[in-house]
Amino acid sequence: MSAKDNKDSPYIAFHQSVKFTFDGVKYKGFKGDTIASALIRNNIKIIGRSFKYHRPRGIYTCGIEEPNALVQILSEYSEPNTRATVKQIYEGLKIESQNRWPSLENDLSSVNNLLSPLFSAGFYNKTFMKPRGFWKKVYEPLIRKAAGLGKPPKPFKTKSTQLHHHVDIVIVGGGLSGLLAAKSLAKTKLKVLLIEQDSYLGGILKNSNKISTIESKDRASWIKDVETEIEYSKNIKVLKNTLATTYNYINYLIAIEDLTTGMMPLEGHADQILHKIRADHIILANGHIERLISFRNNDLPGIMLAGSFEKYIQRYGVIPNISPVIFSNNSSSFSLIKILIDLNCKPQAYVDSRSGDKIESSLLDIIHKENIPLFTNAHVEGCDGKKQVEEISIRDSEGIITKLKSKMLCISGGFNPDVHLFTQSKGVLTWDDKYLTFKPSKSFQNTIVIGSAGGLFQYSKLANDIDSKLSFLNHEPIVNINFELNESDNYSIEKLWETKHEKKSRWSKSFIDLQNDVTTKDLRQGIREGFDRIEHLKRFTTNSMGTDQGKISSINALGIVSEILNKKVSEVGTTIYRPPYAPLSFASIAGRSTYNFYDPERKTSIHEWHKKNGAVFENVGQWKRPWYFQSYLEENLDQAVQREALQIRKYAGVLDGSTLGKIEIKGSDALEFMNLMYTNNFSKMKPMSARYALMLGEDGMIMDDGIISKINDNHFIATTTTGGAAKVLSHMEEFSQTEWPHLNVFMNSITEQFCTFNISGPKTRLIMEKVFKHIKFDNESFPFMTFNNFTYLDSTIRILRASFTGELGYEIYVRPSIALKLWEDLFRFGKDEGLIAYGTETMHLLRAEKGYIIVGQDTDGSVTPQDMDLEWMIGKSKKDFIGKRSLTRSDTIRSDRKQLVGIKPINQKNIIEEGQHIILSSNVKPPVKMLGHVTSSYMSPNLGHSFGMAVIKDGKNLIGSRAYVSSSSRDAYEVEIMKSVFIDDENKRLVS
Amino acid sequence: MKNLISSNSVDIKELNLNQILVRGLYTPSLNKQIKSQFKISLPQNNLQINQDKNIICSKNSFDQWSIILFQQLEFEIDNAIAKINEDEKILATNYSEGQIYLEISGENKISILNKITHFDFREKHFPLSTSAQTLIGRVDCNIYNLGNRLLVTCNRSFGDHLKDQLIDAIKF
Amino acid sequence: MLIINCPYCGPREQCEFTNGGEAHVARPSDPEKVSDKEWSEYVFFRSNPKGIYFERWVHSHGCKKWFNAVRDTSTDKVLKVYEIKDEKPSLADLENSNLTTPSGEPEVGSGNFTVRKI
Amino acid sequence: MKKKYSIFNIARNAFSNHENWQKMWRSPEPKKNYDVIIIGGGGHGLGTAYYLAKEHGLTNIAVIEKGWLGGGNTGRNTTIIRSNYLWDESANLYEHSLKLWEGLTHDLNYNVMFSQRGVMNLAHTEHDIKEIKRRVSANTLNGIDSKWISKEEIKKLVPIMNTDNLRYPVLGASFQPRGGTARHDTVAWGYAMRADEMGVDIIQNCEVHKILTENGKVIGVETSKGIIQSKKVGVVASGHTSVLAESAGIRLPLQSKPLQALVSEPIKPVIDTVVMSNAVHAYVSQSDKGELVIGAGTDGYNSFTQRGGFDVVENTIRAMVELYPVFGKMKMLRQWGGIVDISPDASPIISKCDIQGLYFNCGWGTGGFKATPGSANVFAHTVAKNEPHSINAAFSLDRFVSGKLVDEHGAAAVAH
Repeated sequence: MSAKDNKDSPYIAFHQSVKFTFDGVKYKGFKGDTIASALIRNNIKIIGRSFKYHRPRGIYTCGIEEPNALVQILSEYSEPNTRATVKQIYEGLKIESQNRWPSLENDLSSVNNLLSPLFSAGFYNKTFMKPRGFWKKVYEPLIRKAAGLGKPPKPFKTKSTQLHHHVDIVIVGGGLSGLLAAKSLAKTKLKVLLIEQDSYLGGILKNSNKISTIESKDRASWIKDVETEIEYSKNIKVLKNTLATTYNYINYLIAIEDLTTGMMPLEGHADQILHKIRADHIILANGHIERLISFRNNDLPGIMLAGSFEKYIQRYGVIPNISPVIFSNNSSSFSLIKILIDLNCKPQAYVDSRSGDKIESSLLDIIHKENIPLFTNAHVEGCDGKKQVEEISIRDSEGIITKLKSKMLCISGGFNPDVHLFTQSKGVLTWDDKYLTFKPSKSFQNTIVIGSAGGLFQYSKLANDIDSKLSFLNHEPIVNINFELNESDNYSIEKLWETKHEKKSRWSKSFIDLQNDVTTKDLRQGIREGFDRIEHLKRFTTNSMGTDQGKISSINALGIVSEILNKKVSEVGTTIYRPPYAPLSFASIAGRSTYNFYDPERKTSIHEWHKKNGAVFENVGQWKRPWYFQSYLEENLDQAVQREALQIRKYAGVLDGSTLGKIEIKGSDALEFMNLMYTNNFSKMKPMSARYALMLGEDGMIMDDGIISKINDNHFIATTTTGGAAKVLSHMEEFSQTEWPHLNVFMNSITEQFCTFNISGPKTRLIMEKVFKHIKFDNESFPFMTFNNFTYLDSTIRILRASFTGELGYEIYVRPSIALKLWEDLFRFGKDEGLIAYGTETMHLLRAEKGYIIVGQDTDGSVTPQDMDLEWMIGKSKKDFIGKRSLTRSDTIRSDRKQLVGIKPINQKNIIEEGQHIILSSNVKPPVKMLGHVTSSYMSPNLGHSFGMAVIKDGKNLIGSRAYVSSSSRDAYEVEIMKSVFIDDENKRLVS
Repeated sequence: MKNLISSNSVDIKELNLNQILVRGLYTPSLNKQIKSQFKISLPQNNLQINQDKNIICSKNSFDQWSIILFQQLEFEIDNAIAKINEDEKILATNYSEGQIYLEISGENKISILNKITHFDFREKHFPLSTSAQTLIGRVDCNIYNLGNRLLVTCNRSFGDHLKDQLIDAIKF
Repeated sequence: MLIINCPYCGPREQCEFTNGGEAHVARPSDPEKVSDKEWSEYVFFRSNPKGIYFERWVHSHGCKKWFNAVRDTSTDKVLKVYEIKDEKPSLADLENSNLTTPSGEPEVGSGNFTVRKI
Repeated sequence: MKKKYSIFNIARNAFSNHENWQKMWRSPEPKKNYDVIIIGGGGHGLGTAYYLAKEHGLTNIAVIEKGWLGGGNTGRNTTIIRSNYLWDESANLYEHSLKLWEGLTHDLNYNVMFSQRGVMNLAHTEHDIKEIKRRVSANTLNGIDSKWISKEEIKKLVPIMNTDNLRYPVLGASFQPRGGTARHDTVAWGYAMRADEMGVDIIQNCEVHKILTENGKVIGVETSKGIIQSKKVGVVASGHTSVLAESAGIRLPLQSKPLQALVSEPIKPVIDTVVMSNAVHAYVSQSDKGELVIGAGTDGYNSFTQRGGFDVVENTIRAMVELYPVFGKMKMLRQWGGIVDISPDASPIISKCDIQGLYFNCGWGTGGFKATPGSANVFAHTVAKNEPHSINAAFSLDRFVSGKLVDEHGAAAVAH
């Protein structure tokens, strides 16, 4: 007895055959088939091996809720764990079964099944503990090798796209209820988005034989009419092959669209779209999911959910087996029996757990008419067979077992409203005693649930259920819809979670979670060991933690647990449904913002010049800054820095400082504001002069530094570190808007309005006088730390006399459009004076020779101005500034805090390494008492030896004494502790 | 004016415009000052744009306006800014060169932008002749709704990153 | 991701905003006069209620303006948005998740509804 | 009666069809009075009760849990364990914990599956290199097995990592071989079982409404199951600690924020060590079941809703698919959030307070799981002796008044 095509299904192109390979063997399916429906057509029974016991597993369902049929798509970067029941086939598709070695037929690890009595729930927690060290070396490697289902995929550099939507209404589910809702909103002005996970609309209309006519039209034509009506409406957009996966807060829906359904994805083209949807109201019409019944060996291939069996017939045009046995505890089997009879594939037997008088007369009539063997008040006790169902044992009302030879068993344990998305929206569920399932009750967001998703299983009540829920949208009322049904309109169900095994055996199992191999015995054992709270039980047994998240079994588990604890199921409660609804591809979450779109690459206006002149770049925040310049191709960092550092101390160098933050501050209270924001006192500063300033957090720790240029008491320009630019501006905005709104002061970032060129070195004045013929640079007309505006190429530029290298220097602020011209002018005149361009590494070295700190390197957020020997920058007379009060707390007032010092190796062959620690003796056997650490260290060509800056405990008092510095490669060596300024400590060069 | 891309009915041009950022609280004298310099008055409510032939002035927030001139030579702007800055309570800054200016037009412009920004372009949230500051492709931008064309500006150093993403959204 | 109704720009996605912690925390007018303990209260201690919370937001990727909001931290529902200069709204006219106990769970909207009082 | 677990006693039980396993804990109704009450039935709380009973002989103890034991952050974290912290005080605390981890399976005779597969902190910029090398040097001198490894060594340990074709290329990393991961549930269950055996009452589904005090002394707690008296109360309720402290009039400098994590579908082994990357806010390890366990950053606002925004997940996954191109074709299976209590200096608070008999163990922020045994051990000492242990003396509540903070912002894998 094998599968047979049902040519009536309009959704399969029986004239277009498609060849694909499964585990190396070529099979034929039709256009529109899923991998599962195609394999069923070819009578393939085993599709995979279970996670723990490696038992053979078959196709159990016909949709997203599938626990067993997960395959590896070799022709798509061998994507693992793909649902065969959803993925459609295409010519040249190559797939492979998972979690078995060497083959599906005979999998060596099925030995686990023999040892299964040992592998009870929580097995790992109670063993693998002895002998010591075996866990790391022996047991865990074995367990890890056996873990997981699919193999790791091949590297895949994706570029899938994302799309944002802003709509009034989203309808999730294009089934009967979804279409009715959409139809009624077609004429309103509301912007509606209808999402359907299948390639066709219709839901239960296309997936089952339950409704024979609707509004006296046959199913297919009703769907077509509604679809055309929706197409003509201007306000409804339909997204097919799109699955809603996440319902985030404030009605924010994430849905994933498969662009290559039934096609081979093209290299370099988007294969998925992640829809990010904001809606005022979300209508959930995503229907229901059928659940299983637990009985002995209910995992054998050849067992399938009845609704899925019917869906394969209707939707995919294949009858998995021409004479199945049907076992149900509810009234939903009539339409399946009827379609089988219409296709003259009479079921071999019908087993109903309900007593005869409870069974619908229409169902009994058709069974008697077709004399189908009937078992009422009966259960399937279990199944037996070698790697598939061969014999079904049925226990009738008197407890007598009859065995039927059959290869196919359809089971139906009832229907659960698909509440996963509703619980993600943080609505609350309630237990329905009539339908024995959880259904949505109070919603938290603007969520409307209609149809069977809301627990409504009666077609006659559907119309006014929708009308009452959508009336506030003044939709077009549906009033009523007449149906001709192939089943009774009042769906009835009798409680049956599990049937009793005939004989006790350690090896017989009835499964609750097929994918994670969790049996009902595991549930009982869990509760016996004290895991009686449902969340504990889920973690102890890993029930419903597989890739299907227990869609067809988690309610059954609650039923069984409530019986064991003899509590009401509503008291047991549910576990929390965690997003996403179904596994969501990492590639689609990342979208296009990876690789070159991961983070902007900010470049200064003369970036191209740097590139052409041998610059090697470094990432500083989002900026690319020249790190050093290669004068010949292989020149490395150290060689270049030694050369540049010597050259600048002897001749001159220029650095592109455009990335440093620049903020323009103005207002009638600007002076008071600046005095509050910085430690310095700007009141007595003369206009057109500048001062190096320090900014603290309220905790008194150094946060940023920069040069403040005072145009006048109402107008300042502040520079900040590159990393601190955004932080300082938002710090200023925060305090001016929220703490001192009475102060009239405003600030604009002008970082990108000007390029900054910092030129310094003995020959600087000479070069500047050549470039700017009309400007006087002598000390009287241009004193140190003053600035002025000048014209250059009929545009205004600002020149500030300041220097971070300790040499005579100027900072030139110039508009981007003429920046390159000026930069090239500097070299045209400066080249023969020895002017070179230099990078950040040399700047770090030169400023360290002068003992200047770098905020963020020499400071780490835990040092005060006093610690860094910058006491002089604190305006003593100022009553208050941010952080001032924190400087006098018991720990910050201590004299033996960590303080900034300079260090020099006694034996000059030693090279001090940054990050190493200052210790008392050369003994480095841990634990070693540390005085502090080296914040910056360089090999100085100007001093002829390595030197460093360090922050050490009670540093000031240790100046002049000796200590040791640890090393990453050898033992510690001796250093001398000294003041942190190594060159020109009287600052003669700055004012020369 | 450079034509960046125009395909599947979206055109993006890069313009060279001048822009002045004005910070300060509204006073009639400030309004008079701006009117005399640029022949346009300051809009009253937030995000509103006053439009003249080749000049737009938008109120970005309660203490901030941006004036964009479609063509005016640079030196005149500096004089105008110096004049406005004479009032100690007002800060005017020349933002011309620090930003890039993109004009996006074409029927598909919104569906393309919806690929890289979460911003809601619907009329009720972004009416005609209003402006907004938001993120496009993770870049801070100003958008000006001038009817069939959108003017989008962002800081110059982020310019390439924004342009690449717009072009990519159109092509891919 | 929340939607926050900026007083100047209207409703916007939360990715455009940065949270500024508790609102109405006044900086001592004369810091030199407060004790170390009082100063540490201002610098480090902020209330952290489960339920009604007065907080500050800044439209950092929008108009760059600061404003205050009242949010129920047990459900994330933003109850009111108001400008920095407005004074603190009174609890009376705010719809509260009325937690029966300080760390209880709201009836709807909490992520943790399995914490049941059986 | 002491439960003994081994392969032999599993085999013995197999013969009786696993019918006579004993209950692991009683979860009784609360008594009127206890010597010590611990509020919070997570790893830290249950561990504290275990050490109070085992090392300090106090067995008349109640652990009061609002929900189900191990259901808070203990059941929601990415299970990473390491001790390579910068400051000596933190290094001692986390190393004390790491040493306890190494013996925990044998102490509890319950497999917590502590697997020392090594933890790697990547450097993506020159600034990262400087900061990590400083931490490695401090770790070495504090006797912690932490070393700097080059890009080539990284590739050997994690072959699937794409180190160069990145916006911020990988320049090197610190590596602690003794770090790794553990199974979070079995830690809570192991501590609960052994504490219960020694007489500790673990009371689930019992929410503390108020901590009762009388003229500066603790006298008990008011709960959903009535008033329970005690002279000593230890609060170990992570995100909810400050809410409970408020009920006793104590202000804590904590802010509770959502911290999200996610797991992928299970696949065969593809990554064996733990890899953390501060710059791109993403860290990953692979569980023994084959699922990639990925941690994201915190959402930037206070919330007790145990969920977070989808944008945080996006930012982490963007970094992941670049750093590991093999993840391109992987799928996210489950995503959730916990409520982490963040202190101003990203260091814990294990301390007495102004009310006599009231103790706090909180402020663990995004890094509490690794400290579970160590924190429980020193907190038990603090509660039993009414004096902090030398290891947690620096983590007192009054450090915020003196200003002597232990600033571990750099070390936490997640910049908050």
